[in-house]
Amino acid sequence: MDQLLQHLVNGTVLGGTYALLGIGLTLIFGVMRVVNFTHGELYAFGAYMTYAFVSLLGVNFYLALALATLAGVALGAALELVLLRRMRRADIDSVMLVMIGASLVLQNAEMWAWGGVAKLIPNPFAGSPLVLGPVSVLPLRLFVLGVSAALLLGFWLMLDRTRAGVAMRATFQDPETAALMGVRVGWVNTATFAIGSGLAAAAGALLGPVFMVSPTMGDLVGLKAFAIVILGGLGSLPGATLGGFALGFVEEFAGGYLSTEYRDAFGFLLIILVLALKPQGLVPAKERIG
Amino acid sequence: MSKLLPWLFVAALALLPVAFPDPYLLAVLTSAGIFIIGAISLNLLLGYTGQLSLGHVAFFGLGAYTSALAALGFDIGIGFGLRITLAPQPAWLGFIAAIVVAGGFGWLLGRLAFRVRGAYFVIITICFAQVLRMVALNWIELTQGPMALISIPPFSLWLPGQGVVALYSKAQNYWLVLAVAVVAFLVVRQVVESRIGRALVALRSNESLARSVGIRVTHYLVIAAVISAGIAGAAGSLFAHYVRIVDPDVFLFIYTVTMVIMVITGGKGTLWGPVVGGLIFGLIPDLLRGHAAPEAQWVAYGVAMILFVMFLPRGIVPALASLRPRP
Amino acid sequence: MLNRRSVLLAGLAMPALATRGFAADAIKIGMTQPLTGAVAASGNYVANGAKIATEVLNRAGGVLGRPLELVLEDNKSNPREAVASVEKLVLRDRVPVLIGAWSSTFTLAIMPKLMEYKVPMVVETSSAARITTSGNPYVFRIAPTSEMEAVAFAGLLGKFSPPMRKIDFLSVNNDFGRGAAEKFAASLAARGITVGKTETMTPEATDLAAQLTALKQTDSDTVFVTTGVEQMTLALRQAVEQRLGKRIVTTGGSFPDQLIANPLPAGNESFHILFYAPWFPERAPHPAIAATYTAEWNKKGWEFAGLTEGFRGYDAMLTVVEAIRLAGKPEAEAIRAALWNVKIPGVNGDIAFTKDGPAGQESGQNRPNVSILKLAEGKTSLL
Amino acid sequence: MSPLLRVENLAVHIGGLVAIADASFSVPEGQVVSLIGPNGAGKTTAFNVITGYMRPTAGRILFDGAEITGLSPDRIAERGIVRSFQRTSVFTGCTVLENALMALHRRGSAGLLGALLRLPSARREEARLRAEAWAMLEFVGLAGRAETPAEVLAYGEQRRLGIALAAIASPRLLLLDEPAAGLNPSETAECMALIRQLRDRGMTVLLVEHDMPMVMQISDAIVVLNQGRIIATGAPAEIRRHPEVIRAYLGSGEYQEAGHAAA
Repeated sequence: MDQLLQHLVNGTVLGGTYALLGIGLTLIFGVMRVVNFTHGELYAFGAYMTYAFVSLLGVNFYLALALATLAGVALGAALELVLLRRMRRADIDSVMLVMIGASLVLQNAEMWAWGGVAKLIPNPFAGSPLVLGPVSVLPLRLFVLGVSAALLLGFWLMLDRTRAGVAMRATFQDPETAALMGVRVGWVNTATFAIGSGLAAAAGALLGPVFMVSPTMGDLVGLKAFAIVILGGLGSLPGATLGGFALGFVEEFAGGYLSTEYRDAFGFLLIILVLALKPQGLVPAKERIG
Repeated sequence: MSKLLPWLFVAALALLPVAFPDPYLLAVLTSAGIFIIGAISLNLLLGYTGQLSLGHVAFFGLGAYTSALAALGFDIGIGFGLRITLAPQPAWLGFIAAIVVAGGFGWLLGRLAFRVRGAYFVIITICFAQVLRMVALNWIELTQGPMALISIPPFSLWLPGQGVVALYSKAQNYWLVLAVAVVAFLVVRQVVESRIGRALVALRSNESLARSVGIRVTHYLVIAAVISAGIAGAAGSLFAHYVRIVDPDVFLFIYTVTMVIMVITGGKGTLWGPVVGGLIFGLIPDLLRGHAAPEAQWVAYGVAMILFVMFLPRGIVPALASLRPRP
Repeated sequence: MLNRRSVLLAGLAMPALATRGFAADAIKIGMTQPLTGAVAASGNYVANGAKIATEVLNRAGGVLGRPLELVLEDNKSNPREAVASVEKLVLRDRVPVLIGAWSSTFTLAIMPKLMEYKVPMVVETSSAARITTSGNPYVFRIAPTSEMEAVAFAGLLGKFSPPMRKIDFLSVNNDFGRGAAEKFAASLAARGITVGKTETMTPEATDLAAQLTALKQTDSDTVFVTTGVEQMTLALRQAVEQRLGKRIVTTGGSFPDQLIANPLPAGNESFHILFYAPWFPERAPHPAIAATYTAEWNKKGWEFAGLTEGFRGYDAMLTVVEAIRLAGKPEAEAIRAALWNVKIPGVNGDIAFTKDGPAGQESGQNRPNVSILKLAEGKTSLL
Repeated sequence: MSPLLRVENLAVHIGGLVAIADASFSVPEGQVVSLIGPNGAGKTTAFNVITGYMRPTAGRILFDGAEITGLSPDRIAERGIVRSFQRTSVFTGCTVLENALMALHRRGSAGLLGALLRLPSARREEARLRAEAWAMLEFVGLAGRAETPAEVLAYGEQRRLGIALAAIASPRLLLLDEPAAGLNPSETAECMALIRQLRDRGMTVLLVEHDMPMVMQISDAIVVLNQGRIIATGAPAEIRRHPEVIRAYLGSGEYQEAGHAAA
């Protein structure tokens, strides 16, 4: 029973960051029809930026998180303007290939710049865990969960309340009609990719201090982000949130009770199962009529 | 003339070990050749059916493991007190087993994945390779997990007058890989230039129209997947007996990416594309060894991939063909 | 057709000519290490150790009156590339002797090639027992096997208080981790210690909460952690988070140096089996050699933590060069024979090979020293 | 004699929308039947359902007395129903001859073994298919462009190729989706001639078309759909005078067209 509660807490904490990763990826797919293979690299980029700001430039930790997220937004915008904008008329497969190329470049540039040695980011939270009955959790993890939740909420409000959000939703549903209604789809795409990238970088900035920062940290995370959005249905925002928590819990419980070795495999097996049984994911994106 | 040229090319390659018996050159060409076979097989799916299968290394890895396990033998429990035991088998049998097993998984993946298209298809194929890697890592009784299958015997062939000969020398391995590559090339050519190949190209070009004229899309995609997987399995088997170690990293995504780069730069959907792309990307790493940091090499590959897709999307071979004046 | 072929050959030959022209007289020593990829950090440390050994030896006049040249190849943390790097070193650079290849998997991948090309290799890090027991007479290992490490550790058990009664393992899921768990379990069980649970983790896993939660439930007092330095650091930090509440001992010779700058909260201490403790060069078996190595390393401004692994490259280089000196000529077979006669002091201690593996096909195995470092609140001390 | 195609109580709901409410009609063998109606009436949906691209919510489709409801498009094609498409009507990236060979797929039977070994039977079949392809290209007047990539053809030629691809394997029922859309008057006339010739070769034709003069001239019977329901069936002369048809076109703002047709 004690173990169950602890697993529940661990799963929630893990799921929150997974959701953050999934939302960015699914948003980009939904609006732009782009499978973003650089997502994992942007995650690593966010973590490295946090490290650079905190450890090398001595910036305050919280400010560094914000700056790293903004750096992710900027890198995302640059990727969109330099690469994706030219590929708007290309088929989805060509775009995927370009994004795979970009992820090769980003990852190896990171390795070149930072070396292969993993870095540890100092953080302002004392290392001792908070203990509540049988459950213990680091204050840093709670902070991460809190910020993830805040970012998710802020993101929803942005979509719901701002003009940019409305334009994004319109493009999400039907780019052609949106363009006819005066939405500048080009800029919506840039904004979308930048925000999606920012969310990935934010996830990296938040988790960097929890784990460690290394050039290959994005590999598995990128694959897991795919798992999350497939679980939830590609292009479905609630689905990505759900998928994030689902994967967090599946990994935590399968790892805790079934097999630690296959822990990371459960996510991928789950995807194959989901795709075999229910190819459109758990929460299918709205079918288009036309 | 143009019919003769490919055979002259093959003859030149076959004479290479005699003319230039430099073992390093042969080693580089042999390992490039194995990946070219992989690229030739990927081209059937990627180029001719237009399905971006990014789990292709799964079949390569399956072939490598099957062949290695057949050569080494195994003894595993499958629950309920039952055991499966296999005594070590000759390499050629492992080679055939590799083709069959990889082809079988090609059928399975085809049945599963071709129900979806586009991004879903890509991701399901990636996941397929990932799951196999996890299995290879953790089914230690069978695969030795991360400890890898080692001491895999070299390929052996029955040669008239000499009995069974183990292929230790560079030149022998080189010829073996060359021979398999030529066969793989011919198989793909025969398929592509037949009614089946036309059906594949039709569904790549216009799937709705293809269905309307009675082409059973999934049926033909699965056929393509089985052939493609079988050839990749053969390449994996050659790999296992040449490198003589197989570990779970054989399933890494980066190998698929390497094959994809070969096919894309050479020219997807052309018979010679993967050969040209494969020679370029199989040889460049060794030419650059010691001259550029490995990270820089990968950055260069990434940039090359982006530039090719953006500016020469059809690849080198079609570009060259269009330069040649038409008679 | 001819044109294409000659262009190809020219392309392949040019770099080879270039390197040959660079140092015609130098004696080449080949090294393959993971300089990029998952385990690049350690590979670069070991390569750096070999580099400074080359400099130190060249300053002292090289060997046989000729300078030394270290030809370093990247095996990209991957067995296929490890094989490719060896083919390049042996066939193109024609090195008569090799050092490598960090991980047991890479070393095992290379070993058939050593037989094929008849070139000896000094193994500086890999710990898998199979490396010296599989009957490969070209393998000479200066690194300890997990078993040797476990036996040596058992001799130091008395230094722990309260004494160990029951132990668990948290191991990376590969030869290194599983081998260590198995050998330590055997060695400590022989000393009357109860062996509990073994949890494993994939090398790339970052979240170890599930494993640690499982280990927390057991009634043992000590957990042995065996993995690379990065995952080791994660395990130590997350053990605090999950309130593991057990003594942690890490094996394998790596040290989580980042925990010096970012210490665990007060009251948490850990123990680390090391083969060289750079904080205390004076306590090394041969203080003068250890001091030279440490000083040269620091002069380069390299990361201090790298010293704990860099010595492997340093000692391997000393070993190889001594063998060349004994052989009297830089030829593979002569060096292989001479390696059996090497008897020199190194950073870790005395280096000499004893026979291991099936008769007639024995590999060489050195018997290294171990020490136990205690880390508490960012401070190190030798146990 | 029972009709070649019979659609019984067909209903199609997409999401919450009703595309076809309840439609029954039949196509007698050897005739040209047109399916007309204002935009959004459900004509293309009906095509999609008959050819297996969509599943009906309710109802049955009988072809030559056998039920084909819910079969996949390729199975339906194998039974002898082939359609043309409005927009993407050819295989791009392939030559005209290759297009024709691809469309002849179900006239061949060579399998994997035949392909790999180049068996004599496979080679004979290949020669036969080529002959058939050439014959069809001659028939539609595209033989001179056999080696031209399909996407390079003029628009009218592309439409003709599209019809040829549907007709090449001699289906029993040919469904043409707006074959004359975007054609000029002389091309439209050629198109009509082509459809008649195909009917004379023994193919039954079901046509969706907006060009009312063409529909009136070519059809043996007309089925009028409006808002998912059939409002009239009959010979062209009857349809022209049908009050509900006139009202439907008036309501949809396509009065001009219908009026023109009625004139």
